[in-house]
Amino acid sequence: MHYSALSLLWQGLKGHKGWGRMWRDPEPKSEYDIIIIGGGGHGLATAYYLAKEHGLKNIAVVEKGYIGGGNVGRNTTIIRSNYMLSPNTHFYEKSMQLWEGLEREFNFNAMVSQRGIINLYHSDAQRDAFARRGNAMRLAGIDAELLSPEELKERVPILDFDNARFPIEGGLCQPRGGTVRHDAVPWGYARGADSRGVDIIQNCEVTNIRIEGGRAVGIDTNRGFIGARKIGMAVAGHTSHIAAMAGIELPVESHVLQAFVSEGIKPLLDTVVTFGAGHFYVSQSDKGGLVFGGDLDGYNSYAQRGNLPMMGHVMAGGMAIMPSIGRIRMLRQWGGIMDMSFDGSPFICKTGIDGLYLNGGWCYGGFKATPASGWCFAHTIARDEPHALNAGFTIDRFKQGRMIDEKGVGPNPWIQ
Amino acid sequence: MAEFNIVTPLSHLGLVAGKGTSSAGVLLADRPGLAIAQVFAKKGKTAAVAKKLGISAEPCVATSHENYTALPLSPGQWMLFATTGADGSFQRLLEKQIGKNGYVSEQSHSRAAIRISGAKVLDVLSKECRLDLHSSVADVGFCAQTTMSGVGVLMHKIDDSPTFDLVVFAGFADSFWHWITQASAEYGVELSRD
Amino acid sequence: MHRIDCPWCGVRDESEFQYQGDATVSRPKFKASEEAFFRYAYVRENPRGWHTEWWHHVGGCRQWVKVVRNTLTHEIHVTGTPADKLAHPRKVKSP
Amino acid sequence: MSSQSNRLTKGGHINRANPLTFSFDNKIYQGFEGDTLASALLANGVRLMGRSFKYHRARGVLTAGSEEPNALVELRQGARREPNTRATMIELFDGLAATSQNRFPSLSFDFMSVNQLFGRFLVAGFYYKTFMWPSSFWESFYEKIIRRSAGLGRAAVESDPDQYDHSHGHCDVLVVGAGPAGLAAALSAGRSGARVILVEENPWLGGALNLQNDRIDDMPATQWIEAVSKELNALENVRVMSRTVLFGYYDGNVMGALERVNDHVAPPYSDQPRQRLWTIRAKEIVIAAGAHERPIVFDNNDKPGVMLSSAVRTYVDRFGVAPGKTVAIITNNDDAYLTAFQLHAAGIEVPVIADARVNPGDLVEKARELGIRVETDCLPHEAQGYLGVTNLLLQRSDGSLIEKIACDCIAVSGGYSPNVHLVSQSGVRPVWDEKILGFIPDTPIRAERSAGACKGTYDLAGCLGEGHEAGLAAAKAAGIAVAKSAVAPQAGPQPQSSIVAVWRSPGKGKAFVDFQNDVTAADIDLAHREGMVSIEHSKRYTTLGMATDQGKTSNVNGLALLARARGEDIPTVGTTRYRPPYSPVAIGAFAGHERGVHFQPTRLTAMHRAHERLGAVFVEVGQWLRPRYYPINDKETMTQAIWREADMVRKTVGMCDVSTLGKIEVFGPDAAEFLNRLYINGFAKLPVGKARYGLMLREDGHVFDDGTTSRLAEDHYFMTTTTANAAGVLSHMDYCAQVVWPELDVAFCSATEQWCGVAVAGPRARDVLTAAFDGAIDMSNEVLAFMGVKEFTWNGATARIFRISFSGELAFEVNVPWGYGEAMWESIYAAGKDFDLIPYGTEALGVLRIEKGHVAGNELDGRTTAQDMGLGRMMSSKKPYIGLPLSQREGMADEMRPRLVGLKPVDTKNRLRGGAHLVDDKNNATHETSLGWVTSVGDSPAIGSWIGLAYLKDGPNRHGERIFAVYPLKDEVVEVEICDPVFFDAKGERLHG
Ligand SMILES: Cc1cc2nc3c(=O)[nH]c(=O)nc-3n(C[C@H](O)[C@H](O)[C@H](O)COP(=O)(O)OP(=O)(O)OC[C@H]3O[C@@H](n4cnc5c(N)ncnc54)[C@H](O)[C@@H]3O)c2cc1C
Ligand SMILES: NC(=O)c1ccc[n+]([C@@H]2O[C@H](COP(=O)([O-])OP(=O)(O)OC[C@H]3O[C@@H](n4cnc5c(N)ncnc54)[C@H](O)[C@@H]3O)[C@@H](O)[C@H]2O)c1
Ligand SMILES: Cc1cc2nc3c(=O)[nH]c(=O)nc-3n(C[C@H](O)[C@H](O)[C@H](O)COP(=O)(O)O)c2cc1C
Ligand SMILES: [Zn+2]
Repeated sequence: MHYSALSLLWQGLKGHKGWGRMWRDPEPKSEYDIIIIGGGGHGLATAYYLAKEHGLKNIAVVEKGYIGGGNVGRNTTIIRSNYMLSPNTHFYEKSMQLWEGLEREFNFNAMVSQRGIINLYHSDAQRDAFARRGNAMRLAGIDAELLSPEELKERVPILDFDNARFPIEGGLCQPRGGTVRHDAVPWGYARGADSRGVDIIQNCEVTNIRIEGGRAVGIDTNRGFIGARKIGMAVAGHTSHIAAMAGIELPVESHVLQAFVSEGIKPLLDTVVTFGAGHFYVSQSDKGGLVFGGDLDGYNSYAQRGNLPMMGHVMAGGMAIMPSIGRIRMLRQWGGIMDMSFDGSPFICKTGIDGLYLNGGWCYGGFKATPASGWCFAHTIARDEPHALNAGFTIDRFKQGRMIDEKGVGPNPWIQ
Repeated sequence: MAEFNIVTPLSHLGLVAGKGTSSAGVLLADRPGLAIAQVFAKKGKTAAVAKKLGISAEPCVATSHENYTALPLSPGQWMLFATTGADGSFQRLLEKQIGKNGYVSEQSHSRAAIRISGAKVLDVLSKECRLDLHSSVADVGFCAQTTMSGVGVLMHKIDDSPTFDLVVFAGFADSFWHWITQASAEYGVELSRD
Repeated sequence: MHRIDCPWCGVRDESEFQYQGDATVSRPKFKASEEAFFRYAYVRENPRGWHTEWWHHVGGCRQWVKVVRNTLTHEIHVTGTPADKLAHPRKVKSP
Repeated sequence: MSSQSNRLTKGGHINRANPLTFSFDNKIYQGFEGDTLASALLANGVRLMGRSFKYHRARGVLTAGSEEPNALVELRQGARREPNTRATMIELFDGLAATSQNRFPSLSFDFMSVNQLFGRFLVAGFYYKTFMWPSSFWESFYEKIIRRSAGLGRAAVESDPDQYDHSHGHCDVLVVGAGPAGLAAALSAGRSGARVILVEENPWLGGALNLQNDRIDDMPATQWIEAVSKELNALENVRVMSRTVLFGYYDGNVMGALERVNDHVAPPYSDQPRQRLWTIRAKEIVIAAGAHERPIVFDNNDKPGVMLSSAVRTYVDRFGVAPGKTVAIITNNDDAYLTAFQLHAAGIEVPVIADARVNPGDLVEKARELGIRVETDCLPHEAQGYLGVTNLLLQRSDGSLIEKIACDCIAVSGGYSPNVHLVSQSGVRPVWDEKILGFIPDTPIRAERSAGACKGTYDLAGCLGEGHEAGLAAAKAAGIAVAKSAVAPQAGPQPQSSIVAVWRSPGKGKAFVDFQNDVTAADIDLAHREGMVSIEHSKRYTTLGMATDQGKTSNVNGLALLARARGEDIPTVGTTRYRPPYSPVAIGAFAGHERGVHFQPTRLTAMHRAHERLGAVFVEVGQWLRPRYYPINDKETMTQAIWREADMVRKTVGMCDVSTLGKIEVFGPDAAEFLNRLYINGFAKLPVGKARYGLMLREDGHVFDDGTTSRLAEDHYFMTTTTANAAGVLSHMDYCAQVVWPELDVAFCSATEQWCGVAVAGPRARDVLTAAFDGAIDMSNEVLAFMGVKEFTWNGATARIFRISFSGELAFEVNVPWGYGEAMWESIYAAGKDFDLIPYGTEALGVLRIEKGHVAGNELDGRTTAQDMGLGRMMSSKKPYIGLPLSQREGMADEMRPRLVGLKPVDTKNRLRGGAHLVDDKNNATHETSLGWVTSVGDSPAIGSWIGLAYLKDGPNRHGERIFAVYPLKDEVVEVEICDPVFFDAKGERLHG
């Protein structure tokens, strides 16, 4: 059903009895043209763009739990396109542009909020490193600004400039960066995909990928075998696990990233602030909670939960630059499983197996990529070749020594 | 040349010697000028070095002699402390003693040693020390390397009252001292120099 | 919070250690091929379940500790020195 | 000052002798010591305490504990303002000031309550469907409004003035909760000699026992509580912590706890923290966290005056407060009868007990004996009233109305939900128990066991027995020898309470499930209709259980309603995930003392005080503080100072504290071989008494670190690292020595702080040092040639002098033991007077090294190779080393990679900036046409202009060409000439001078 002021008014008066399901709950068919494994943001977006951009029908998304229950539903909702290295720069900017048109595109308010994102710096060397990035963005036609301490004080009055262990010298700001309501993303894409005939199959766990004669022919699931002509993997933290089903080894480790939300408070912070030196970032949600994040827990893990030490680190990082938040209470902590690639950049590519495609390696930054990732992955699957935007996101870049390493820490995800 | 002045990591605090009689819950004393040396055994020579020096090679067990105290750091490594010899003579003495069995790195200046005692010692230490210091676990002579307040600490339980020696890198001494005096403040604290 | 039994220091909090990844890969001999080094640097175990891994006790004795830990439950089965050969408690199902 | 109109004349654990004055919304009231803010407000007849999140409905207090969803206030003022504080958990102190929140202009008249009129539109998920037209209005208009009306209280904007602390606990047995089960557990474990920590959220012990008239071990319950707490406090091996909540159950059987040290008194608390965050490591855990009563979902069930039955009992019993003059009771189980009896005993009118059960059992008779009317098969229909309850409408289960009861308070019991929060955090699945209509924990998977009401055991004797057994079992599991003879505390048997499910009492109005977030029964149905079938979807779409109380009183009702909508049973629907914290914890408590400048420890060099005396301006370098520059007076700017310092080094001489460099002593017969494998260049053949510059790679072939390493003896090297990588290099060496090449006989340790160093550089360096050290060492070229190392004795200390140079001048680095550092600094400084010596900081150091083309942190960004830095020639072909194989990969050996060059502005008036990009055509500057970037820049006195180092594609082959440095962030374009990175004294003549 289309959402409009009129439908809303009408349903309001009718006691909302007429709103229909946003997506169906179909039984899996015995075969599909394309199956996307993983009902997260990327998987659902891929299905949506396959149907919408490439006119394809007979597509299924299979999800082991409930859609949006993975990282897309547990991330800190930050979107930005402040990357330095090709091909990241253009890819993430494509994503930003898709975000900007998203509400109209799928008639669902994902609350894309371009509140700006500010990376604080504390030394001239850090400023120069950020400037290199900001200039790279500007050269690519992306917005970026260097903020002076005065400008920062204006934007973020609760920052402490007087008593900080690492005095704040300024910040790199991307005004078009911001946040998006996390849950709205899978729901919006699911609704859009469903209305274009995509089957969204929940509670369906893939246990094996069947390969015959060098070709992927279908998947085994807890609900039986489902045949497919093409299969796309988009399972984020479980990427190496799913890829192993097809015998593919990936330079990926699974790590936990945590997030934290405070009790709701009246508006306090109207932008996203990242304090890299303190491994801390924060924004305020539409509901009023401060949403905090930090570093990876730092060890391989599939346990989707948080721990005490990281909560301490992140809160200390917050207190270091915003000492007024001390009396706000932390409400909930949780974790998600990151598919940390060994250079911090993703894969959207064909695999060595015909009909099997890979989308993964998103690390802790794939939420912002969701629209472009779906868009490029759909292109790659539909045309059986990558789009120029994702041509660099291959697996063999490591063998070639052409890593896309924005952080420069090498193949050690736990220190990313 | 101006008067020659050897400083120690906390000497700028101007602490004075001697224990008072106050009712402070915590007594903190800077112990400047110790001779400190890190001893390494060559491969297969751990027992030999331990024997030459008459010290234990067991983890977490300090050996105290009249002239020095040895805290094992890891297999075949110890930190040795003496009250005299910070001019390198302690290191040379040890070198002589262990002969070809190992090496000695002079570390007298690299650390600050702080002695903490008083009724509230465990309350203060447990603020940042993650180790269980209950007497059933940490007996007199217990020693360990750990991290407190972001600073690496080599700790040693001296007596049952209990008293602990905390040894930290010289560069961190100021920061660590600041933390531990703050942490002790609620119990009343007396500061001095040994 | 992991509590890791350092063979030298005893049981210590996770915060004293620096995680150092898969301990089942070992550095090839210098003469080995580029491919062997590639595998050493970029191909690692990422199991759901028991994982043999390095934890460097930087905040303690500075020893590298081998740990068998479950990546799903965070249960630690056994720890040892680099020389120890540590077995997983059960056979891991191959994925 | 208003009188305490609803204070009972007697009873309650309050100190009537100590009246306390407090204010709520600027109105002054009086309460007693022992009150909570909630009880004191009720005592003063205040029912309206807050407004709900979405509809801004008037709300009063629902509970008497930490599960409170409604009565949230802003406590204290100014920098201590604490939003969303549960009035039920605020212990009254004299002068307490609280303010209501989420309302404008006042609590009783709130404009935003018009939201209620639009309530029919503001249903679950409404915002996803709306605010899209016109699209540009979202950020500029709609979002602002949503944000302003959402949120609850206002946070302080000034720095939190209070201190917080951390503490670490260890025990054999940790007991969660000091109700009858927890007390029994602590007692049995404590008596057996185990080290026990008993933690209770409330200020008092006893839990629900305080509300029961039962006898234990032949004493009244309250007396038993006292006796037990006395015994526990006397046991040396037991620590009782009240006002402390266990908020999280973590890996390693570790629990996080928050102790409210001073929240119950007026600030400031000199030297004491406000709160203390505990990390408790327990061998075994006994969870005795009790159960939470839940309300019944009926129309307008959120009116102020509607309270949980156990809360009503608490206000009467513990606080001597009448929650109302006339208290109607609705229930589906026995609990509310106890409330009725208590109210009756206190002389408060109970017009009716409306019991949903058809056959409630014996208590009905007892009630009727007391003259209390009991209606069975009777359900609430609607609560009526404006800012508080005035009437209750009753109905039969078929929906037919019975009558209207006038009352100002309604005590509700919809049954109990065992408190499975913590145990679920450990990964245990909650399983449905149809007998009690609640979730209880499945088999433990950690060293943990539950006892009492949190396990679904609701009778006192059962709770005591389970607690006792759990305490013994835990002690035993922790390795304590437990006496077999121990007996549990005894209590008389209680009748088994029956319960009947009433998930939604029939009605068409707004019936609230989650009070704080305004989630109604209809919202859950709507979400289900829209496809939110999973309980997790339902939660996220409706926000059920996402408020500050995390659904403690609402989750079970909510999922029961979803089960009804799905036509399935409750266990099939399951619960949402429980996550820490159990109750919200102040951010400051996590940070503890790590705030402000103490966020991380600060590391100072031995000469720090000498720098201070010279007026140095310091800069953070990792954890170190280093002098950045030394202004000669107030007027000299940083730029001027840097220029002057760099200039003077070239002209006369300068001195610089270089103590922060990592220093590592390496010993052993295999030390030479070890270093050979670490560095790309050779170290085995380095003669004793010589230093050499070395470069290390990471295994992936990128540059890791650099530094000079000297050979002091055949089997003794002295290595230096960059300041930034000192720790990393040592760890890397640990790995190599312990894991990769355990066969090598090598030992090493940090000597960073044993030795401190001063670099003396410039044409007069030798003169200054000769004077400073009184000729203690011969520094002539013959004795100490470039890259030579010598040891000498200075004032009884061993000193080491290294003829090395970062600045390209004649330079020496002298190391002395830490304690001599300040004296050495002063001696050199004093000796320098005659030679125009200046101290210089990191900035001038940077300029000097750029002039010489030396790479440093900016060039070493983890993505560069030795070739990129122009140091490819150092890569030995005679020996293998770490990083060699993978540095040969095609993409890394590529000649066209950006490589190190020098840059000079064509117009020497122009400045250069780090982070600028390099392009051939300034009119075609794009991401694609960028050929590289500027890494380091400096205003060079020696060259007479700004100079820079940069990485440029094919750079080494382009010396002499002109290109552009663009800096779009400042709209700057500077034409630059590409040159050799060594700007100054390319032949190195000064070095050897
Ligand atoms: C705490 C946290 C904070 C983050 N913050 C940000 C941020 O601020 N900005 C940002 O850009 N990114 C952020 N991220 C990263 C971002 O959330 C992820 O990179 C991104 O969501 C991953 O893509 P996805 O949405 O497709 O993944 P998911 O939502 O994880 O989708 C993968 C799906 O695959 C399913 N699946 C797995 N195995 C199987 C199987 N065998 N069969 C069937 N289905 C299967 C999973 O159940 C899951 O639903 C954050 C992540 C976390 C955890
Ligand atoms: N009438 C009924 O239907 C009914 C139902 C349930 C319970 N009860 C009665 O309640 C009592 C139950 O005894 P019990 O000991 O199991 O529970 P309890 O409710 O008496 O005690 C639990 C205690 O744990 C504390 N607590 C809970 N979570 C905590 C946390 N995270 N950190 C710190 N403290 C925490 C609570 O503050 C409380 O004091 C019995 O007396 C029983 O008869 C009666
Ligand atoms: C941006 C964002 C805001 C959130 N805000 C809240 C909140 O206000 N209240 C709440 O209980 N949980 C909140 N959560 C956390 C969710 O309840 C949930 O913990 C998270 O989505 C992970 O799911 P899980 O805990 O079920 O594994 C929020 C999550 C995100 C990503
Ligand atoms: Zn250890």
